[in-house]
Amino acid sequence: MDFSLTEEQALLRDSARRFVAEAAPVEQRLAAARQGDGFSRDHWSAFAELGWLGAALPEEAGGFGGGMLEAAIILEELGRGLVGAPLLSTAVVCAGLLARCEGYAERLATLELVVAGESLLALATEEPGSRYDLAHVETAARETAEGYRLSGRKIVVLDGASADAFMVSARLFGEARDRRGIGVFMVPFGTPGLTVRPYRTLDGRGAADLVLADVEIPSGAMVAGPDEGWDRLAEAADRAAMGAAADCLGAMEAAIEMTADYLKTRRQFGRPIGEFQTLAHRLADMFVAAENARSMLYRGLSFLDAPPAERARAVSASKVAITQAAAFVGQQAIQLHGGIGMSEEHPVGHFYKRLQVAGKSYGDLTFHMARYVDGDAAREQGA
Amino acid sequence: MDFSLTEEQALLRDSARRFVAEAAPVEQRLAAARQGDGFSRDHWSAFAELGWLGAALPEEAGGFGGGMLEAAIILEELGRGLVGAPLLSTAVVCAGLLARCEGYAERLATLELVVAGESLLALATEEPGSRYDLAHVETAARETAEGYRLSGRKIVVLDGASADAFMVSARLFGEARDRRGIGVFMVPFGTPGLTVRPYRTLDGRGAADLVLADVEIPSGAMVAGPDEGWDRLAEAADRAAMGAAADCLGAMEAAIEMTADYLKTRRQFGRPIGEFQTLAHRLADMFVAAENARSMLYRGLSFLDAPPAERARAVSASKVAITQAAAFVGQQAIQLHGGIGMSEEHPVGHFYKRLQVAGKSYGDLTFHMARYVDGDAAREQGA
Amino acid sequence: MDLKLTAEDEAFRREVRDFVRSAVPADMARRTRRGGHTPKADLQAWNRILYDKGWVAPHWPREYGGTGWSALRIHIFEEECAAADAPFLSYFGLRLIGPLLYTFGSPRQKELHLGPILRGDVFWCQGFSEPGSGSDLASVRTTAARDGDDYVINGQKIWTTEAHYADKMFCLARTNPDVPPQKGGLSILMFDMNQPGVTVRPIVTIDEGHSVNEVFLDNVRVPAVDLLGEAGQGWTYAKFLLGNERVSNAQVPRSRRDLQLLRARAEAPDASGARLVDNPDIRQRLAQLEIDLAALEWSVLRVLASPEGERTQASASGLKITGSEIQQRISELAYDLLGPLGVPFYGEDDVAGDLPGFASPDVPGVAARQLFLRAASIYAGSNEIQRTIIAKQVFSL
Amino acid sequence: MDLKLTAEDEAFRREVRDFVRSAVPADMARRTRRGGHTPKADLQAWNRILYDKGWVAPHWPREYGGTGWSALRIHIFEEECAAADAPFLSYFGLRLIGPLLYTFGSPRQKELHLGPILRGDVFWCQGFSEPGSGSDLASVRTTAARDGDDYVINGQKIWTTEAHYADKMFCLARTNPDVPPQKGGLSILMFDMNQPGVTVRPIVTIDEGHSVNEVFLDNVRVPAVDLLGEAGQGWTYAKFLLGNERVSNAQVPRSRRDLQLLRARAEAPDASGARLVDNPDIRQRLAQLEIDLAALEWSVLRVLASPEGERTQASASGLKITGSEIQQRISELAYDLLGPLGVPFYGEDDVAGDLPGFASPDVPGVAARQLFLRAASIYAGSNEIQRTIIAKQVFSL
Repeated sequence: MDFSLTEEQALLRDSARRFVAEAAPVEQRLAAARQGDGFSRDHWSAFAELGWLGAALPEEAGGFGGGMLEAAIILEELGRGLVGAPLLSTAVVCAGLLARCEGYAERLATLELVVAGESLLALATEEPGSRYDLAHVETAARETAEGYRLSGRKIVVLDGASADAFMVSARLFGEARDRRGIGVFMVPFGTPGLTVRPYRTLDGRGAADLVLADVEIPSGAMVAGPDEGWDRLAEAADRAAMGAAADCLGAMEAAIEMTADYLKTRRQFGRPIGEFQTLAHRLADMFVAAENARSMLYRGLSFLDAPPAERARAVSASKVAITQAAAFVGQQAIQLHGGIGMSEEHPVGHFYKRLQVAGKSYGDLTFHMARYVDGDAAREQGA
Repeated sequence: MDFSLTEEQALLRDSARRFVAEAAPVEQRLAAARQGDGFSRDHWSAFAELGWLGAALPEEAGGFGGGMLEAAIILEELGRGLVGAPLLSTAVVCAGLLARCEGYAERLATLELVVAGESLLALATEEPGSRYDLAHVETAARETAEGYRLSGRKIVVLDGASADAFMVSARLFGEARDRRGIGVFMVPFGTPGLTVRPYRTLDGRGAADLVLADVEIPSGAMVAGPDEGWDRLAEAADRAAMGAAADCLGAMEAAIEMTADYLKTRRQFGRPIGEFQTLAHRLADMFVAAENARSMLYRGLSFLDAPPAERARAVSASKVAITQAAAFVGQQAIQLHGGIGMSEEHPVGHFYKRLQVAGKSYGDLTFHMARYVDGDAAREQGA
Repeated sequence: MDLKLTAEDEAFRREVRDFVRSAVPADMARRTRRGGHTPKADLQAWNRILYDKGWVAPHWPREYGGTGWSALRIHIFEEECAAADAPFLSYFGLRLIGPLLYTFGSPRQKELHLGPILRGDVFWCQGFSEPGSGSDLASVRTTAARDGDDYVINGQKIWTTEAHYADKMFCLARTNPDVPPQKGGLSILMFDMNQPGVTVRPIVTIDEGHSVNEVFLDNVRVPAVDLLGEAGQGWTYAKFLLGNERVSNAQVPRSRRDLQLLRARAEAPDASGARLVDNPDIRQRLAQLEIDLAALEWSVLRVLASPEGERTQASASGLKITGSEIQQRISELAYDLLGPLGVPFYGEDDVAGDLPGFASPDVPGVAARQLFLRAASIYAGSNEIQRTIIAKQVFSL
Repeated sequence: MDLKLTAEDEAFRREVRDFVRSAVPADMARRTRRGGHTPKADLQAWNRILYDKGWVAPHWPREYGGTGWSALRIHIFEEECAAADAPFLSYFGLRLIGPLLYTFGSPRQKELHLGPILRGDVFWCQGFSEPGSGSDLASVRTTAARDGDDYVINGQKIWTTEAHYADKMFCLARTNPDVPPQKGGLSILMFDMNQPGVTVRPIVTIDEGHSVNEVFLDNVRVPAVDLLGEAGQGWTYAKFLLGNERVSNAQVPRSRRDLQLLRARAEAPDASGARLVDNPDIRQRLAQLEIDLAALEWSVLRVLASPEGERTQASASGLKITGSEIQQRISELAYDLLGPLGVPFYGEDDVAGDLPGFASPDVPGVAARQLFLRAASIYAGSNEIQRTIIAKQVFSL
């Protein structure tokens, strides 16, 4: 075990931190987030040039040989700077899923476009009422002479507002919550029958709902078949959860630093408010919460290649711990700022909203706590 | 609604407070608690003279016309002074149960002895594994020619170490958790076949386990029959729970006062530790917790005559809230005392233990939370 | 001690319920249920309905238009209004300046202002907080300099709720810069918002809503007769208000209604028949909130039942702490129950048409409300300040 | 970064497990499982077993008897010892004075003391806390006055763990009353407990157990050569110890074992087949504790993996806060699980014969342990002090 970054990792982190710091002050990024895609296309090109879009992919899949650790390093810095780019969706979750689907003929070609920054992908698994259960798929995929016909609805497709193509889970056979029978299909934006309803998220990024009304796609568009679909999705969602956790860590630490600075400069009752012991101790508790959250980030990452049941349990434990820490840190960051923390013009509230959205991405607290506890039950029964 | 004490109630409270303050300093009472019965027989005689043992009984039952409010007033003061006398068991729980069992021929005679301080009674309902469920009765009562034969085990009979007689729940028919079929029987200490195994409680009072091995009692010893037994026990246990809650309130407030005094006198880093804002704010939180607990004491008391399902729900809500407040207040009282709070010689830990035992008397947090939540479920189903 | 409602109180509850349920227009109730900041038109309309009934200011003394109800009945009344999804009346006239006026105002001031407040014809805002002053009123820097028969006010106020549609402000200002605020340096002045020198700049809060403002006061001229009560008593009046505010900040009727709605949402089966309340964690959190709210409610009743003179600032502070925390916890649970539907941003106008996530119409407002309620532990004296008050008042620490 | 255990680490774990499981005598394991204060005989016996194996002080440098294991392996070793219900070795020799001696002691002092500590022949106690000093070491009042070749110590120590069976004390005392403690006024002296002038008075703690004491020092004469390291360095040495102490105060291996036992108890069906873990509240609390303990464990691993020089006092303080709170929460849940069996007092000797409440043999010790663990957030610098350290070190507040 070694928690220190390799030289390459340290370089990656430093360049990410520098880029984010230089790209724009937080206030400007926030204003940008309210318009259009919710992120900067210029940043995206820069990410491609910096090699970040292939940082988490193995070399044989056109990447630079890194993995989730490298992804986490970048995502943490994006969280720290409130950068809204869809790196997690495209370059980590979708690309990672694709990289593992060796039966998909377009695999390398698609990944090449992703790594080059020329294609944005989004994962569409959530449905009305599914509440993060990847097996809860009512969207239907029917075989046709030329391929498949998809019908159904997907909701809260993260970064879906700007996606060039969607990776859609759809059921080939079985009942609504069966794990078997789920395929993953590549559906390009603009495919007839696909309606994309974009909207923005609480933290100013772009998401979308999809309506699939008899969407015809060729047979080659099946990325994963019904025997492996759920497994691939579950892997991808667990990686995604840890990616969102890394984002949280960056945002949490930035909110803590910002709060510490405020406590030193803001004066009330004739002295810097940081001299009030209650506030100083609160900040100490925030620090401890973030430190323990960071430990759970590393722990979760270390289990990503473990057998599925172990992986799921460990990722859920991480997501629970980090979401709880994020709620505490975010709320107290606002509290310690007092009135000014309530202003939309001040960044601290945006960190809180970022943490809230990350907390509800790829499984919320309730989902992960239940999955952890169920894992328990399974363990007891020797399953 | 009126939260102010009547003139009689105020007198009762003042006399109780004075008696407790004068009876002995806390330290001396604690030493007494470790020996013998866990309480002072002299105190008990004084209680009888002061009229406390009939304070909660209607006049027709030989009491002084008060009710649970009067009982709560006294119990609160006993908690405040860590007095270990079995007033709740004898004069409130058992006497109150007896007063409602009009079919019991010895009713008035027994109550007369109780009010005079000449008989100590204890309620024996808990069994191994019953976990406060009054219907979980495996102790058997078989009809005989002369009366009943009781066999079984009772545990954690509060104040059972000094009881002159036990009011024992036993099953006449039905399965282990049926509400019907449970009778309540008066079993005097010394009845052949009854083994009393006394021990002391965590907070220095006397409890006992009972072994009933073919205990023969006359037919007149049945206090409540199988159709009403559970109802009477449930009422009694709810009154008992509110009595324990009143005891908690007194102990909590005393612990808070003691802590406040300590914060003002104890110096560290060159000043009274009460000047450290974290500690002062903690004390404020303890005050708020105790105030809300007091509100729940009154609320619970106000529901004691409500229909059984409403009563149960409200009493459980009170017990949950007060037990939670007591844990917080007790733990923080020790914490704010620092090292000295860990010493058995210092009273503050004894308040904590008193609160813990009260919390586990007549239903603990888990039991009452579950009962509250189940009440919910029943309500939903329109039951 | 008598811990029960009398039969008369129960009859009173039924009377109020019957009136209120039929009096709240359905669309107004729907808007209230959704949360968010109440539109002025709703505030005015509901104010008028209650005024016509004679119930708009039950807590005022009868001679000034109050109802003469007991504190308990006022509480019952408020609970029934909340249960019927009536809007929460504008606070600053009825709750703050009104009581200040009838307690400390001159006969002319009462004559002039109380009627319009009761009728809902004039809306007020409160000019207390300033940039840099926050919970510390002693640091108010706005000045009111005497100039002949007038005062001339200069300064800046912040977090001024409803300033963008208020007709008048009551404003804390230093009328004597040579004397410390606590010792006679502060006064309260009342003036029209619609006059030269008053500039209102909206502050958008983290819920992206607009309810608070900055107000710039630039040589605002106020006749000396509009100085409330006596000059130099600003500190005393401010403390009087803060005490009032904290009791009503417990917000029990509203929290009770929010929790009822939340339970209903948790108990409603979705398309597949699943109910959120079947998740033991959610069930337990609901139960705990109900229990804690019951405690708060009885704490409020206890404070209200005690003679005014005996109510301590400390008990008001306790209610404020507990009340704000419960409001926050209810709103957090509501947000948690949204699951993935907590991700979309729902604007104020999103109820028309299909909602993001194909959400039901009760979803918008949930995320915004939990964000806005972060302020509940900050405003009216942060919860940290309340703890300091308690430690000082109760324990002399 | 490499977040996995290597195959060699896994093999090491198996080797340790095999040895430890067979080496702990069954009755000793049973006593450890029950909680309570470990008898001296068990401490000595287990110390000797590990000494003979060469594993008694893995964290010491190899030249002084350590094993040369990585921090991770030491952690694995401790986890396996705890899992096998081995007693927790006496702390004061192996963890405190030992490292202080090999880091700062004179050659003679190392020669004299390290061997007996390793072998468990000599037990130590720590004379730091004083009545009135608590978390504030700067207020130590015990004096050590130079008198020829000796120091003469006068004063009083309190909360001295194991003083009643320790052979020696290392004692913080003011060797120069004219200089503030932080600036050279304090030193550490080592002396025999069994000598004139040393009086030990037991302090019974709220669990009714005896593990701490008052120690009265009345003209205790100590040769100057037994002053540890350099005179005037007491403050530095104390800080060194407190840092060490806080990391091990996280107590992860022990908490992990306690939680395992607790889960086993919750999962065991009672006579009627009911299991506590079927109560959703209990199930959730267990899950939350496991998650929080996992976080703590990895936080410890992170601190241990960082180079010694880079470990901050703040991270040690964070581990102490989290570790003590988790210990307390585990013990509280254990106590809650007792239900009504939390009412009886179970003495240390109650395991023989039928227990009150007809309890199972694992019940005694539960109530006492949760009581004793109230001290965990007080000793070694209260958790409030730790927060002050963090605020100061990390944020310069």
